[in-house]
Amino acid sequence: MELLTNIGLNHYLTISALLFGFGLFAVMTRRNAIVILMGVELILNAANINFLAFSKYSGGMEGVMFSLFIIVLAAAEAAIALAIVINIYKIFRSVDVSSIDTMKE
Amino acid sequence: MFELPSGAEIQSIIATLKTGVGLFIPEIYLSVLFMLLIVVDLVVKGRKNNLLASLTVLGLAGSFFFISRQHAVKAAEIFFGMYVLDEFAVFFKYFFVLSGMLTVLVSVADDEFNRKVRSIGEYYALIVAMVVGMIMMASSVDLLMMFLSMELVGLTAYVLTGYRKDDARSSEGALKYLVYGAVSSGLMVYGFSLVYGMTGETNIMKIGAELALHGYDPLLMMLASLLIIAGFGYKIGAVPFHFWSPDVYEGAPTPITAYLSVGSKAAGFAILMRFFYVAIPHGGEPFQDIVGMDWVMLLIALSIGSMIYGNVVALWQKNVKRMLAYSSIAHAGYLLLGILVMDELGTQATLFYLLGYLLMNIGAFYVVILIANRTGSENLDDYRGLGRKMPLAGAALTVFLISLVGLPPTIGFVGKLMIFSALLAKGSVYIWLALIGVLTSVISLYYYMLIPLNMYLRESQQPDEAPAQGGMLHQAAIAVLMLLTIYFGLFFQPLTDFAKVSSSMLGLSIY
Amino acid sequence: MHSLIQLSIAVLLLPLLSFVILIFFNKRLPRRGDFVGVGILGTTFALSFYIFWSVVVQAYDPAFRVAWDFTWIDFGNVPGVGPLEIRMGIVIDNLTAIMLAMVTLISFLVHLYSTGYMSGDPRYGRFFAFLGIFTFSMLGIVLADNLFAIYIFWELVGLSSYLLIGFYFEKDSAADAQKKAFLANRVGDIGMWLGILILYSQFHTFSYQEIFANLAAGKFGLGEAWLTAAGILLFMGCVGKSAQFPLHVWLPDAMEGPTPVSALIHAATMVAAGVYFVARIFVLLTADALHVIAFIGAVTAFMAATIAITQHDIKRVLAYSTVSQLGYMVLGLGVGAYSAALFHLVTHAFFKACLFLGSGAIIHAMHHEQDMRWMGGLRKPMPWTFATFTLATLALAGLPLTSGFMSKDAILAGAIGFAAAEGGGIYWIIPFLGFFSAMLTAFYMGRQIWLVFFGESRTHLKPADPHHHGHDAHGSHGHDDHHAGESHGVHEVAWNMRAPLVILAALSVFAVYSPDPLDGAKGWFLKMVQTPATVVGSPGNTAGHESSPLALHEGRLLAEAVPPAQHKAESDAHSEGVASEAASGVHAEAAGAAAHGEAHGHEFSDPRQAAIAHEAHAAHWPAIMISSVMVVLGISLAFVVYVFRIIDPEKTARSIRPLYLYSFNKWYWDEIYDATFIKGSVLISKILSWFDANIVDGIVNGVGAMTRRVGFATGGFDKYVVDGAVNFTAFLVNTSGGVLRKLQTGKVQTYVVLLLLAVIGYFIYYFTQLIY
Amino acid sequence: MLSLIVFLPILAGLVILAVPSSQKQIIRIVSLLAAIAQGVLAVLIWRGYDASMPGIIAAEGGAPEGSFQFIERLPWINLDLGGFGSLNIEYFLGVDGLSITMVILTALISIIGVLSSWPIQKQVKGYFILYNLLATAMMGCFVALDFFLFYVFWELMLLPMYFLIGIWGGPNREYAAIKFFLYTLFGSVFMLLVMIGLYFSVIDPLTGNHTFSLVAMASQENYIKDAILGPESMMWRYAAFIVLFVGFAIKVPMFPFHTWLPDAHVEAPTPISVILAGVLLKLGTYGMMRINFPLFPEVFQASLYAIGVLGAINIIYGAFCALAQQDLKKMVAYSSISHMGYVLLGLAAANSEGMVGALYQMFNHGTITSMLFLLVGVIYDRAHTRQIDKFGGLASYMPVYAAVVTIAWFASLGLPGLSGFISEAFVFVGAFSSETTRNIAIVSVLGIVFGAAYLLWSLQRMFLGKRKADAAYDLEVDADGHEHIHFHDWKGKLDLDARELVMLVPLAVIVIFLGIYPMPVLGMLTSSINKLVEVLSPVVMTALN
Repeated sequence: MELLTNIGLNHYLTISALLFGFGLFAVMTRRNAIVILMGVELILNAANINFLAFSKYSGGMEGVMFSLFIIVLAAAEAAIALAIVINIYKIFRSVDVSSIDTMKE
Repeated sequence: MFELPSGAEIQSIIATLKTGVGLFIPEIYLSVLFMLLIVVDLVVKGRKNNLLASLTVLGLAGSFFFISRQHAVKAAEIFFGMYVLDEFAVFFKYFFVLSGMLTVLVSVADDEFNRKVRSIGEYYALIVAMVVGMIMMASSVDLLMMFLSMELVGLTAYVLTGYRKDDARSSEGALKYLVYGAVSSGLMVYGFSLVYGMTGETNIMKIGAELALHGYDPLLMMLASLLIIAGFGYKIGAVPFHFWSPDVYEGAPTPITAYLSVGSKAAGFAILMRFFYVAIPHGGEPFQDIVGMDWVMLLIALSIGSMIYGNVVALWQKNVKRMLAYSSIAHAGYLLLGILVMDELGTQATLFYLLGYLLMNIGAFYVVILIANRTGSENLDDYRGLGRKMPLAGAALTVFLISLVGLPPTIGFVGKLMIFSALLAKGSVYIWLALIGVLTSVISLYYYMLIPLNMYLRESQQPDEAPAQGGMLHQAAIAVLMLLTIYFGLFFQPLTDFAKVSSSMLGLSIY
Repeated sequence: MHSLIQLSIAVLLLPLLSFVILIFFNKRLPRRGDFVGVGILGTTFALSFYIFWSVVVQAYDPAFRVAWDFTWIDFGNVPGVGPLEIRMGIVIDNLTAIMLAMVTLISFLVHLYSTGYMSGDPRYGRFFAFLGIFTFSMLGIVLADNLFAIYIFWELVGLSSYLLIGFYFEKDSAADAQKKAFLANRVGDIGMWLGILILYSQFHTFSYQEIFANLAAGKFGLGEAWLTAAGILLFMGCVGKSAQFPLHVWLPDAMEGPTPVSALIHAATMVAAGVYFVARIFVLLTADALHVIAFIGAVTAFMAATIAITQHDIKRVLAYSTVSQLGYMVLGLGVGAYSAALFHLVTHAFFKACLFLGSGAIIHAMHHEQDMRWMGGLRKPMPWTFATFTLATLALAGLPLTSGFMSKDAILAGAIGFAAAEGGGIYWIIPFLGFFSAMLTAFYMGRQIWLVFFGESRTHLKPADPHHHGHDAHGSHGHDDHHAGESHGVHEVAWNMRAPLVILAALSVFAVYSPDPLDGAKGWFLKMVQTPATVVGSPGNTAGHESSPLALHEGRLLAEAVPPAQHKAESDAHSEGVASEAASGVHAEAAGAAAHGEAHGHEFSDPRQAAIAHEAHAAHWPAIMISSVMVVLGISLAFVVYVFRIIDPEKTARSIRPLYLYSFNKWYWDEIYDATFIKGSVLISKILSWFDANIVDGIVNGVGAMTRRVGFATGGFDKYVVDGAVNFTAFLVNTSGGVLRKLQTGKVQTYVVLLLLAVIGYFIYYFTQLIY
Repeated sequence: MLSLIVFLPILAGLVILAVPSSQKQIIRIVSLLAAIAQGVLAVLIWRGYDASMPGIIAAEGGAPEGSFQFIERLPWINLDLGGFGSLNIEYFLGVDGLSITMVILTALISIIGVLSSWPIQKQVKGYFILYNLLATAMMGCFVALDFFLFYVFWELMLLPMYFLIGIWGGPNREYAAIKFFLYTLFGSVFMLLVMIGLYFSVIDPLTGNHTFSLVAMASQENYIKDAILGPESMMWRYAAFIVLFVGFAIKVPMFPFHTWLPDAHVEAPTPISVILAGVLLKLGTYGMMRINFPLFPEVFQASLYAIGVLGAINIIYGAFCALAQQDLKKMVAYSSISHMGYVLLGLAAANSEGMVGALYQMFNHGTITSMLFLLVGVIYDRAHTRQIDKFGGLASYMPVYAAVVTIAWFASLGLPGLSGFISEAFVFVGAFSSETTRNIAIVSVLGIVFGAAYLLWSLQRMFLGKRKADAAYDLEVDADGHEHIHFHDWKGKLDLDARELVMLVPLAVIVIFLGIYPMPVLGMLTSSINKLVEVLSPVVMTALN
């Protein structure tokens, strides 16, 4: 009960760890490039939660800054990623990453 | 919750920024150059390839002036401990600008690339942007700054890799690079967050002090280190974080391959060294305090893996670009040897090796491009009999490869010599690493020599036409690179002294 | 430098000069320059005879010795040894002088003879050149004053013998023979070389005098066994060069060479060099080593004699008789009859040379027919040859009034004395074999004389044999031209071939050597060449108590045996000898022994030597008796068989076929060696090179080197980056690469998974590390 | 002086670089002039050499002057290594008895090599540039007294050799070339580690700094006690010794590292075989005498027996393998292996006789084997085959050739009066005089017989007897019954022509002269060898520790 009522740092960390895991899972299992990119976003957001939590509990502002920048960068990354994915689709007529393996060994 | 800062505080903030900007001139200059290039690309119409290229080269060359000015400044933090200016950083500024210039030269040399690519404008701009990013990687001392600069480099790299939109391999490489890079940077930033959580600091010097002061939970620290290493390791392309590199190197336009294999790799090493030398406290001697050992062991594992894997797999490659990709993995291993001894000599050796690697690797790619211009292929079998048709290129490539193997009298030999000296200077502790090093370099001899073997010992199938070289410029360029490779192999004192001076970084907790 | 030394240097170098001139310019000189060779050798002989005269005749001193040497190699100040020099030099004593005269004389005569025998040969000039270098090397052996030098010239005579045996190298048989000769000699030389090494390793010098002095001073650090070994090993050199059992096989084949060569090298001089060498090192041979030598000699003498009786080829008979006679000499040295052996060396040289040259004349006359079965009745057409040949034969058989009689008798006497002194037992085998061989000698020589000279010519009986034993077309061009125009009947040879026969025959008469046909000891030779005292001693004088009864024993023997007349001469001869030895400072104790010189002959400090010497004197007359009987027996048997035909040789041969074949096939030595050593080493070499090409060189398919190369050329070399042990690692490296590269699937998700696996893996590893 | 003799060929190479590749004759002549100039310099050095100065280690007080001669010593690299003092690399040349012998040999063989390269038509320019590079590297190795410099020259040899075999070689040249390259590199990379280790263990008494100077390394008192290769750490000293030994043994080549040699020889063109056998193999044993043994004398003393055994194996094994060869050149290659075994045996003797024999054997093997390979080349040019049984009776048709072959063959089997004999003799004398190697010497003597066996056998099969049925040449009998032979598509002189004589006769003269009077060469090296023996002697070692 007490565990539920007053939320502590560990809760945040657990959440972020879960998010991190989901993100990795998505990246590893999904075939669709877009979904993979979403997985990456999850990973980044897991980091965000960490930063914010730590920042909250240690009182510094760096965490907040960090998470802001991460969000911005995630956006930029997504932009470039989508551009590339579109280009891929033009060429391969598919965004299934598992089928894109002309170069190997 | 946070009250506004008082006027005095704002004054002091502005003052700090002023001083900071004063020490930030090269980066600013390069950013201006970046924008200038875009503008020129917009305003100038028609075939402007050479214009842009020469503009870029000159612009980059111009930055040397500002960089050289910074020798005078004594090492200092700027921008509230976000950024630092020390010899180490200056060294890499030179390094990256140089690599950028060479990349531009190489790009000009690549006929196919220039033919296929329609809008060349952003290309050079992006190269400059990447230079800036790498410079910032080398000089940032704050986790946030590190992350930002790495992302800057990463994003530009993705774009450049996929620059040949029409080419499937290029795009595929870009995608793989992107996904892999995104994941690793995600891991890294997660690691960052853990470190931040442990210390409540983002400035690595403060982190170091904090860790040294209060200690930490080794397990958590190792987890963080691993995640961070994943980010750095993917930049330096060391086993097991290398998987992207062969595909990307093969897919990317050859100039970009050269650039990535030298530039971003070096940037990765710069940030790796700074982070672990500064952020993680330990007594100089290895195996004395637990922290040192943890990540030294980690680096040893990476290094051995890279040396063996890179060389062994390269034996099987028939595509020269891919072969060089694997060889660059192996060289990452050798460079790690220099880092893991964790002393001045090691750092000096690493920096010197990087310089040598810049010369010989870019040189090698340069010749590969010239040959590709002629044969239209990077396959080993198409190199047959080229030694006769392109004497200078053949000779130069042979020299670069010999240097990559590490045979005298080339700069590659001196690099290996210094790395191994650094290892053996520690006494018998690291001899076995040195043994692995020399053995793998013997293996490397075999696949490197496959190229001269095909060029000289075998006759080409197609009828022999007159020796037609590339343009005079490129002739001269590779000739200069070749001569430098040999000259610095014999009289390497200036470079080694430079490396020695540059091996001092701010807030160093070792040596 | 002593004038004789200067002369001897001239003697040594003149033949070399002849070689140099002829080898380079024989084509440009008239008559292919044979006159150069003959002239130079004539001069050489004149000089050597002067040396001989002034040493042996004028000085008349058993201890005569002049020496000279110079620094050849200077090692500087060698750590642990001090200043070290290798010196080369010349020593002249009676033996040297005699050998010089003998060698140069025979060489000169052979040169002269060859102007007739070899005339018209396409390589006429080269033949004389080779003779020149042979003479040079032989003289080198004679003059050398140290082991290193003698080894050098030893190999050089081997070379010249190689060149001359293979003079008609178009003949495969000749080519085989020359190779065989060289290799057989090499085997012997190995032993000789090891012997030299043993001595050098102790004394850091090669010089005879220094080695002997050190031995006498007891500086030899390795012990008795090594010393004996050294002796036997040095003797191996003689075994090879003098064709002693078991290395005798090369000499008969060496008859492939031109006959003058057989006369000069393979009868008179080179083969005798072995005996000469053993004589040189005689003083350091231990008793055991001498026993080995004696037995080897006896066996050789006997075996060769038994083989000689069944051979058909005239030269082979002589060859085996040479082997047999060399066996005698070695036997003589072995039993300690030093001077007798050397005496036999000289006498044998002359009459055997005479025999060979005679046979050469016959072969020449018979147009290169060498098989005695198709000869016969030659005494009428070739009176000179007949006369000289017979005389030499008698000398060889050892009939009284010949030189051979005296020398052989001396040896046999020594053998008896030896057997007696050694206390009989198996040692009696040696004199027995000696006498028996003497009989066989007489028999086969009688057989030869008869088959060649008596009866009717059997030329017509010869079956038309396409590949008969003789020159091949190439070699015999010249001779056919030479005979062109003459009747193909047999005819006496020209003067330049006849004169040598006569001279040599003359030198086979007893008078040359000794006034008393029955006792060589009265002659100058045995006075001038006397058994030197050993420097290694024997159990006799190491254990003092034995010597007294032995001395008693000697005394008794002397009292009855040695005729008083002899005492005088020998005792003063001896005192000089001892004085000289004292002077040369070799062994002081010998001088000491001499000081209380007893009444009788040549005294030795070493009781064993002394005993043998006395026994030998005692055995002088018995030896004469027995040997004469044996000889007569032998000759008469020959007559019984071949003249009166009381016994039909063919029938006897058939009745004792195994024995006959055994002898006819030379005891099957060639076959045995071929089956063991030659086949063996070839097999080993095949195996090893297979090993090298396949195991060491790492290609494990049983193909030879050539196919391997082809295999690579076609198969491309990538598969075989490096080989041998390296091949395996290369294989490992390659395959591991082949496996590892599979990780690079091209699917980016795999990469991510691998990345995470690596991270997690290391983390777990670290975790476990942390826990433990 | 020494710099000149070392870098003359490279200068010639640069000149050639300027010559248009069509001017083949000019290129050849330039190289020849360079080689001859080198020879002249070598003779000058020889004349000016003072045989009384020992070399090997520094004179009293640690200065190389007074012990070495023609010294040229310039600071080259001087790095500040912070905690580890400073990295001093010097340009340090000098000669002593060991070097000068090899310098003269190298100069001689270089000239011969250029002459025998005359007929080469393919890519003459490239060929001679590489050739001159090789010449410089070889010469440099012999005069370098700084380990770093030595190593640079040492590795510098590999590449030209690789191309010279690989481009101008026989049908299977690729394999042979890469094999040579990998083998030798494998040997030398470890040398690099040892070199670094030595650097950190040795102090130059004069400067007090770490140094690469071989002279300083050669005297044990300059070693830091607790350094990695200091007298304290025996294990690493043994390891270093073995590593160096293997590195050099591969060059020698020593069983079981010899397999690259037959292939390399069989594939290489004649001049390269001459260089390879004449000079390169010597580098292995020279390296042992200059570096491997003096730097680790106590390990050397401990491993005498092993070295001796290896030498014996080389002798016998090489001889047997040669006996079985059908390819003449391969037989000669194996004979080289056998003869280099004598050198090893002599070194194992560790006394003056043995070592003098070994060094002299190196010189003689250089001259004699060069003759052998030249002669093989002569017949190969004419017949385009080297199969021994494709000939027969050549002595009748090519008398001069047969005569020279006889000299060379007999020199090779160690006939007295020819130089090979003296060296082999003293190798045996030394080996037998040393207690350790006595029994090995006794076994090795067999080599004399088998050496004679394969040489005489090949001589007989090729030159004696009559033309074989399947011989590589045609026999024709002219009107007056004289027989002549002619080789298919061979236009030149049947017997040796002028160029071949110019190459062979001087060698033959040298072989004969040095066989009769060896002092001209021995005189130079005895004092150095005595010094070396002294340095290596256990007495000195015990005195140190």
